[in-house]
Amino acid sequence: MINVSVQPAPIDLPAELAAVEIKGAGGIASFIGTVRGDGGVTELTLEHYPGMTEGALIGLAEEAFARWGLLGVTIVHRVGAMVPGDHIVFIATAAPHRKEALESCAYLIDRLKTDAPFWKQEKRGGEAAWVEAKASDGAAAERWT
Amino acid sequence: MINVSVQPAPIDLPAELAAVEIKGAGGIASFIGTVRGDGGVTELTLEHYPGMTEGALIGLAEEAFARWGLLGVTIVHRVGAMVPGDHIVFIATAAPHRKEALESCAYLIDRLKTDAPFWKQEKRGGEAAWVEAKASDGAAAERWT
Amino acid sequence: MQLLYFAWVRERIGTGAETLDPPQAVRTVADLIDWLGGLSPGHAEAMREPAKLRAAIDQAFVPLDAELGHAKEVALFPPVTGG
Amino acid sequence: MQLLYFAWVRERIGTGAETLDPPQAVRTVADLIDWLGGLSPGHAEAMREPAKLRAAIDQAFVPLDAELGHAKEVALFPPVTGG
Repeated sequence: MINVSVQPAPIDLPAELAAVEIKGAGGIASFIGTVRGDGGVTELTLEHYPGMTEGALIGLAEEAFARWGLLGVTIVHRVGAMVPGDHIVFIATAAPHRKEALESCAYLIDRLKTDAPFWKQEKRGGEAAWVEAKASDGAAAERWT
Repeated sequence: MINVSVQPAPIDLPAELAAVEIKGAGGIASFIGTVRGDGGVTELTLEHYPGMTEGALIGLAEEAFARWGLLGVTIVHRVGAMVPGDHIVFIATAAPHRKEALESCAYLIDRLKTDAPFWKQEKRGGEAAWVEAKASDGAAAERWT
Repeated sequence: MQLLYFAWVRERIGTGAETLDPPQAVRTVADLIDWLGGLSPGHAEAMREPAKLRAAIDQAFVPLDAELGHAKEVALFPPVTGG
Repeated sequence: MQLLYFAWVRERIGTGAETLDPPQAVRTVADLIDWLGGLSPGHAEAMREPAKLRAAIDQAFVPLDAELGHAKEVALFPPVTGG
């Protein structure tokens, strides 16, 4: 079961976590990415490419589903304005055994960082700046190929 | 912040997840182990070594905390009688960045499987049988040393 | 051809979408970037450093030397930073 | 000395805890397993295959050749299967 959502609304973690629990799953791994308040960030805005974003996330989910023999995959990514502490992304994978759940969850967040069309803008007080892509994200995505 | 619990009560996932969210964490990884109903298992009973169990889990949590520079670690392990679908164990790690959160979460579940004094007994209909340790668990724990 | 712009590419150009009809000589994404740079001061500023741009044709990432072919929708944007 | 038994070790012996005073010659965990095997048919059944037993002295895992020393609490059990 694949569940992908790109939404301005806050992520309902308990509901999303409950939804990915599939009868027969022995392990459920999840990852939550949050807005960090360090460096004086007061607001974070996520822009995306409607249509392509959903397609990219479904593609990644299907790839992980097949590669690790998963029972369930959920990817929820928030867009729009957020403040420190808010959840940006929630990824959860359910598998018969823990290894597949843990690996596929790490895979999905690594690949999402380079393969899905999102852009972050940070506000520090009145100053807005687009976040630059990190070389380490490219390296992290590469290790799965 | 380290939070360890060995309890007969069901694991309150939303509360535990919320508790591990620390101001400043950029990533929170978690793992849920559940009772699998395959192979005709109707009930699972977890026995443990009171006192030593808590000590072993706190030891593992402290080790991960230091090794990955974590901001928070939660380990909740249920004991007593459970049925398929119930949550046996919940592990969550909070870190400034995703890599540390994901790795330390995988580390903790691998090490918990070999380093904490729990024993599983499965019931299939009227038949009770103690679960045998898996060689693969030993190998999974070894890879972190 | 539908052009879409995101993040600072959108901000510099001053719009997120426009419909344009590039000349026949514009065969690749790189050609398109070059041609767009001549349209206005905002376009020039956005297209100034092609090495900092990424592209998608009909919602699939492509390298800048990709042929436009019969593309209906071409998007230009900086490297992605989601998650 | 406080002896603790878990899982099928406990079931075979018929109790989870007992206080015993092993003779001086019992120096290691392996010696203890050997000695316990002579106490009752249940103990004999539980201690029959030492290779399937694991041990902890004062709540720390030890190999079977570990010296008992001044151990206050010794636990015997099968390999752990939590998580």
